[in-house]
Amino acid sequence: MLYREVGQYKSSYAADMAVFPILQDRIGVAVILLVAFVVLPLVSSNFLLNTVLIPFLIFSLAAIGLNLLTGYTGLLSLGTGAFMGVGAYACLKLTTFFPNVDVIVWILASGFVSAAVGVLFGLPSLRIKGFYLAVATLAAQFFLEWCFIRIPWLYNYSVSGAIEVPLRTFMGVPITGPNATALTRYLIVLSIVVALTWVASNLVHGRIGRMWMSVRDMDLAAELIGIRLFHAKLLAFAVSSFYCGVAGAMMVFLWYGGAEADVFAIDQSFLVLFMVIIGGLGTLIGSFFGAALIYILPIALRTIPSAFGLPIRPAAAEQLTFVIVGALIIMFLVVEPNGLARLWQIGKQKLRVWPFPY
Amino acid sequence: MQSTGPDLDTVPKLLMHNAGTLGSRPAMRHKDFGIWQAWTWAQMLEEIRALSIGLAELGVKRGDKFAIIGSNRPRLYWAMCAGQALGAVPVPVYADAVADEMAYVLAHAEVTLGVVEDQEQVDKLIAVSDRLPHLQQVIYDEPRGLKDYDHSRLMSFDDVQGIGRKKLVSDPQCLAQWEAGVAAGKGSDLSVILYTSGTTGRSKGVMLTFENTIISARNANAFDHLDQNEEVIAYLPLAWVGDYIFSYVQAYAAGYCVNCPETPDTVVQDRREIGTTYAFAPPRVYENVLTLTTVRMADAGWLKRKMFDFFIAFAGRWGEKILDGERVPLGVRLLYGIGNLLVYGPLLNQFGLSRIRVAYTAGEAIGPEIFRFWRAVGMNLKQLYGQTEASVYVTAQPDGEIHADTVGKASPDVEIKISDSGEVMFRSPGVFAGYYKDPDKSAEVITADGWVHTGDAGFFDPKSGQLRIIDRAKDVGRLKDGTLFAPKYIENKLKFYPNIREAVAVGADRDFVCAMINIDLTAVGSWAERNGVVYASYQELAANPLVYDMIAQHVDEVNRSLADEEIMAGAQIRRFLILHKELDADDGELTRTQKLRRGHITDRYSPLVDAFYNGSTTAQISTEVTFDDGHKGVISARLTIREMRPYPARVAKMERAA
Amino acid sequence: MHILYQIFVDPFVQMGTAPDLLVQTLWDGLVAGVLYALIALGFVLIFKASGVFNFAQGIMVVFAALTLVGLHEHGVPAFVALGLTIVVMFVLAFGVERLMLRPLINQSEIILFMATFGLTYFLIGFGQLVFGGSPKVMIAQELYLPSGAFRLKGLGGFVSLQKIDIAAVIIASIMVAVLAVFFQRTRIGRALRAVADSHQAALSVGISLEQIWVIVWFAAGVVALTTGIMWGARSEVSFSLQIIALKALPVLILGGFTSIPGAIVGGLIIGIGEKLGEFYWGPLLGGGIETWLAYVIALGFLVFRPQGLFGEKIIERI
Amino acid sequence: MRAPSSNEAALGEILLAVEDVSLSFGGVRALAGVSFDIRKGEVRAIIGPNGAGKTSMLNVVNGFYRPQSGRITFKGEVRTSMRPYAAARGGIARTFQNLALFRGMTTLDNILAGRTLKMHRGFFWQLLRHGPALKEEVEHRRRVEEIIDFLEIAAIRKIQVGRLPYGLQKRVELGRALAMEPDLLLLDEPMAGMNLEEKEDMSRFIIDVNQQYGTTVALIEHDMGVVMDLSDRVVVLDYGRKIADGTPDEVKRDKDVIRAYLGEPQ
Repeated sequence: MLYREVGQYKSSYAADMAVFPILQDRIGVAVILLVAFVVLPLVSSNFLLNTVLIPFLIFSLAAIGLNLLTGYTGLLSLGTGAFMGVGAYACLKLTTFFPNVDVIVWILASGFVSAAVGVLFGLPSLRIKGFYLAVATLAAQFFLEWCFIRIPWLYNYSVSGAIEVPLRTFMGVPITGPNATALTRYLIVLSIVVALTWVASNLVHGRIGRMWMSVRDMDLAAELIGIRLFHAKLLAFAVSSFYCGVAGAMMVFLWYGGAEADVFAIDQSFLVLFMVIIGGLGTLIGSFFGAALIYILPIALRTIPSAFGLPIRPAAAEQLTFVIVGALIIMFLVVEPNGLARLWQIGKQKLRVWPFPY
Repeated sequence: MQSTGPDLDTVPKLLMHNAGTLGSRPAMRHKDFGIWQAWTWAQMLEEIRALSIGLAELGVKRGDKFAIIGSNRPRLYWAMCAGQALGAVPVPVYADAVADEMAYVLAHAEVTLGVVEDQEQVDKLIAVSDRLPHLQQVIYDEPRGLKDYDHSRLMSFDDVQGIGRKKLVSDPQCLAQWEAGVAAGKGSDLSVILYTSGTTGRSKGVMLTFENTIISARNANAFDHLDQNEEVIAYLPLAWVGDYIFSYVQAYAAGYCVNCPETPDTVVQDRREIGTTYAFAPPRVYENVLTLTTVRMADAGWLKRKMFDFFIAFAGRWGEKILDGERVPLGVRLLYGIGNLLVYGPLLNQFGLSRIRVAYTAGEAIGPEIFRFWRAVGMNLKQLYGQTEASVYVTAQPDGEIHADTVGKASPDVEIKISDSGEVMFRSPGVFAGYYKDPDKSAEVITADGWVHTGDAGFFDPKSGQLRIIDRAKDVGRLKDGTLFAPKYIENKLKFYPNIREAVAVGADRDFVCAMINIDLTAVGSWAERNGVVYASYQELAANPLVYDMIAQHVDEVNRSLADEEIMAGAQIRRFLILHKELDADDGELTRTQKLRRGHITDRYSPLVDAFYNGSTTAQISTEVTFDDGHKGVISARLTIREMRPYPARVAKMERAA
Repeated sequence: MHILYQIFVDPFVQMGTAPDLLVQTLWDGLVAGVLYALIALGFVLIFKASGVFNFAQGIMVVFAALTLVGLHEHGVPAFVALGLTIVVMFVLAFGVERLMLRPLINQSEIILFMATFGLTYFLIGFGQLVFGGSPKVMIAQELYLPSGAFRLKGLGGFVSLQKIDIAAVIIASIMVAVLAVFFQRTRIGRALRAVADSHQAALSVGISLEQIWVIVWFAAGVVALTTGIMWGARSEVSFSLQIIALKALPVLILGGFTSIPGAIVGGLIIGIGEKLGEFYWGPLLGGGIETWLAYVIALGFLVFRPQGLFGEKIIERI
Repeated sequence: MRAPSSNEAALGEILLAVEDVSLSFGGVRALAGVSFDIRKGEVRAIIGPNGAGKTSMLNVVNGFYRPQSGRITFKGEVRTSMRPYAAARGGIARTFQNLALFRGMTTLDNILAGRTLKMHRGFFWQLLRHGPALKEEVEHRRRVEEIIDFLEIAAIRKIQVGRLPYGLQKRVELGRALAMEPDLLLLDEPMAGMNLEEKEDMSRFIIDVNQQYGTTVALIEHDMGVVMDLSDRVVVLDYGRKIADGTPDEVKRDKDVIRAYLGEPQ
């Protein structure tokens, strides 16, 4: 209905292969970016930024990371939380060693550490796949979690055993630590997420994305067109872990401001996996949808009853959240196993062919 | 902006002019290899020049005839102009014609050269080469599959252009010589021979001069204010005069861009991508699109269907008034705006019609429902009446004076009169130069003082002052009791139902009128799906009693409307049957422009006609058919004849018919 | 050199010098392994019959135990509560089949896997909502389960065997035996095996797939209840158990996803392996390696024998 | 129609030689001492009854199976066992009996994936998808469009292949193999499950590929009519053994072949 595609013809392959070939989509993306960068900073309260927007963006990035591995390459991983943790601890160590280098650099650099660890634990993917590989990633999860607790060097021997985020400034403005404002942190997180999403989109729309999807859809055929499965899989592990690592570093440095090892426990892995599946495997936009639903839904469930003046015990609210989220996951899978992104696509397709049904 | 001037009296001259004035604007686009390849006027001149000089090197000279065979692709259009620049005359041929049909035209036109699309056409020419003594050279666009062919008389388009380009480099005089050749062309020169696939007998070669076509084209451009900003899509057969004028001469005269679709199957998608502003189509196209709309909407959800029906009905009431700029209440305008957002706009957009400024229907009568539908949703659809012999334009409807049942007023510079026998006659600058190698026939059609017999019976509508066409003059007959019998008039009424694709009415010199009907497989197939009717073939569906019931209802409604008209009331349909196969041009039942070849059909189906009038309730028929790949077979069937009850003639409410 | 000594020599010296500790560790490992095996067993049942990688098996253990204790807390007599819990597990199996498996039929395995995640969440929330979130004590005595310990002297010290552990091993053995008989001898059991081989084959012998799903999920539920009672009696009934339930995964890797003997042997290897590892090598790494050792053992296996101990060699055909 | 080419092909040099190859799975013997060669520019058919080892033979040739004994020489190099990707790098492309498309990807992406080996822009440029990486994508897209045009699948270029009818999927798979610009094209029952019209189209494509690009083709086919029409030479396998090798006419008259196909008269 809103799509008016008459006259949108492509006279070059570059235009035809663009990520958003339809004008209306490009306008939509521009509007979203405008809202995210200009409107939301103007109207959002600290509460909204801290409890909704910042975590939503961070989880979206983690979900993109896992989606590159699970959705695009078809390798199931249950170690997301640990890879996020690697990013967080790596960032702490890096900024401790080089306090004068901007922390944003270290947030991004910590992704590389995570990528290296990811490759290490991706090695078994040479021989195993499917659920077997999932169990291998569990090994990574539990081993790394153990490292976070048992190796005091990682958390700078702090008494609490937790990461304590130091104050770091960028051109005089505090960006991490207790003095950093929510708005500053939001804008940094947003910029990083937007940039990395763009990069991920570039990757999946090009040769590498096709390579991954080939491995996912039919690994034997992929090998027979000359793709080295091992390389493709390890690359997916590396890139995926990079994203998760950056997300983890942002989580501690730009959101929590400090964290213990249990933040990166297996629950976090599952949470991100939910986001990816509910959002839609193999779609970037689905990662955002999934993060929104899985992260924001519980918040809404907690706040809505009190907003209507219904007294509800915090514990009961939490338990109810579990029930509802669990039921919703099953319901979503029943209604649309391909996730919210698929629903979105169907809706978009409906709008494109409107008024016709197909 | 029009490219006018007395010195611009040939198409090649227009090309050179446009290359100079519109150099960087797009002249043609072609969706090929997945994207729209474009040529500016300057680039197109270069391409055409190279080809033209290459052709000259191959021996093409002034007065030669050369064939153009294939679908709408830039290179075939270029070949026309390249030949014309040398003074040679293009003879476009229907690409889907079988080799045998093609052989007649090519032999008659004495073509010395063929420019063809691909292997398929090359094969056809090779198959009949012994009947084409003049043919010396064949040039093909698409090299695929032709690698191992004997290339002694075969050459690729690229190679010919290569020869031309080499010559341009090696011979400094060449360019000037070529340009001098173009300048030597005159408006009165023969520019093209278009073979009309007549509904009777062999086709005739209509000779048109540059003047004929260019003046007609300029008048048409001025009439609808067309300029270099138009986008059109070329999808009609190259051999049809409509395409020649509309996608070629008018484009050169106005300087607008012609777009060639990727394949014939992707025209709708391609039109949508380009967003054409000016369109020209036979009623069948508008009808098919409407049928598609109806069929697809039938599958929509309940709410959406209701909404669609509501807004379409609303548009039926007000849309045309709004389009014609009449005053309507504000509420209506508002609701129409909402309708435009929800239904009309998206609908036109789906079919790539939202940027249309002017769309014409021509060639045949269009169903008033169909015509009004498109106007109601906001597309400026108009009617025109034209002929190959007139370089298309005889009459056209000016903006704001649109009627479903007339074909408009005389086009600029055209005079029209109705002969005593009721035949429409015209005189104009577009009047053709005669039939090729057939002066007798030419003299028969063109009177000494320049009037042309159209062969159509018609009259001027007293209310609107516009021309109305009833039927082919020679087809209008009478029943035994003297009642007027205009078969096409009746057939058109039937064909306006989406379920009926084609109809043949018989009744001249008989006691009553009968009809043979072809169902529309898309519409009836979709109906069958919704109603759980199972069928394996067209034949089976056509014989289904439920389908018969449905068609009988349509026939009944047609009868009722005929009863309303004084002179037609006696010509109601008494008996009908549904044919077991689709009428097909490959079997000679239709012309290549999909018109009925009435005589041929009544011969072929004479057992059915006999059964109509000897009271049988069923009839056996065997017919030879030609399959897509050219081989022939026989299909036979026993068809049911359905009896209809006529309505008594009513006192005529003649407000429209008179 | 010292580190090599610590890794390769010292642990074995310790084993030799204090055999009582070695036996004690082996016994602890055996009991843990039996319980891992029981969880894995429930898992294998479901995977064999419905191809679902049931992530919720661990939580079903907790849920069953919680229901049992919860009902008893509300005044229901112990054995009535036990009966009711079995009914609850049946209702759960029925609900899962109706609301989850049936609508998701023909979906890819990862989708079904995710659905069991959803089930996990649901059961966690639901269990806590109904019975409260605080850890509970298993009603071991009411169910006439033994408590206390045998102290076996000898081996230069003594070995302590908890009676409940002995009971667990016995009950687990009975459970496995019953299941084996059930699979081998009964009509339903044969049907289940038919399903495991081919859904088509099962349909052709006239067994409803839906019924079979209910039965296997119910059977897995009963196994979970048994596991829950045993484990609960050893420690406490709380949702922290779910982490332990994840240990079933490496067990499955070792034993193969479809093999019941594999589940048992795998459970024992993992149980004993991680206890030995923790006790003798753990201190070298600062302790707590129990959390990940099982996975690393499984991973080591995977790389050398991807199809598991009892799985068939996979020949890929194209 | 294409009578003249078979003599020329017989003169072509040997592209691939299979010598005494044996392969078994557990106790099941799939191939027993099979030897034959494929010459440059020819269309070579491998035929035989079900279970004759035809597909196994192709799997050995492109490195998917490792033969227990025997020798394979490709382009003059001995390769007893090579990984499938190495075979692909060497210029062997392949289609499958039961389709092995990337179902979640569009026709275009499937065929573009076939170009992976020809694309060299590194990871960094891929991150940006601008500049050289985009230029490379565009170049290969152009090449892919030629294949799309060649196979007449323009109308489905942006449709997910999983949703296409079987006959078209077969065509896309051929397109993906062609995108690799192989020296040797292995086709495993390219016409299985097709109707007459689709078979005719596919035959035309195979002939065109062979003639226009000079690609050497080795195909497994059941339809004897197709085999006789298309191929220059035929090798016949039965129970993992070669029982005949020669021109279609020679093979057609061979007694062992007739026996294998019609069963042994008792």
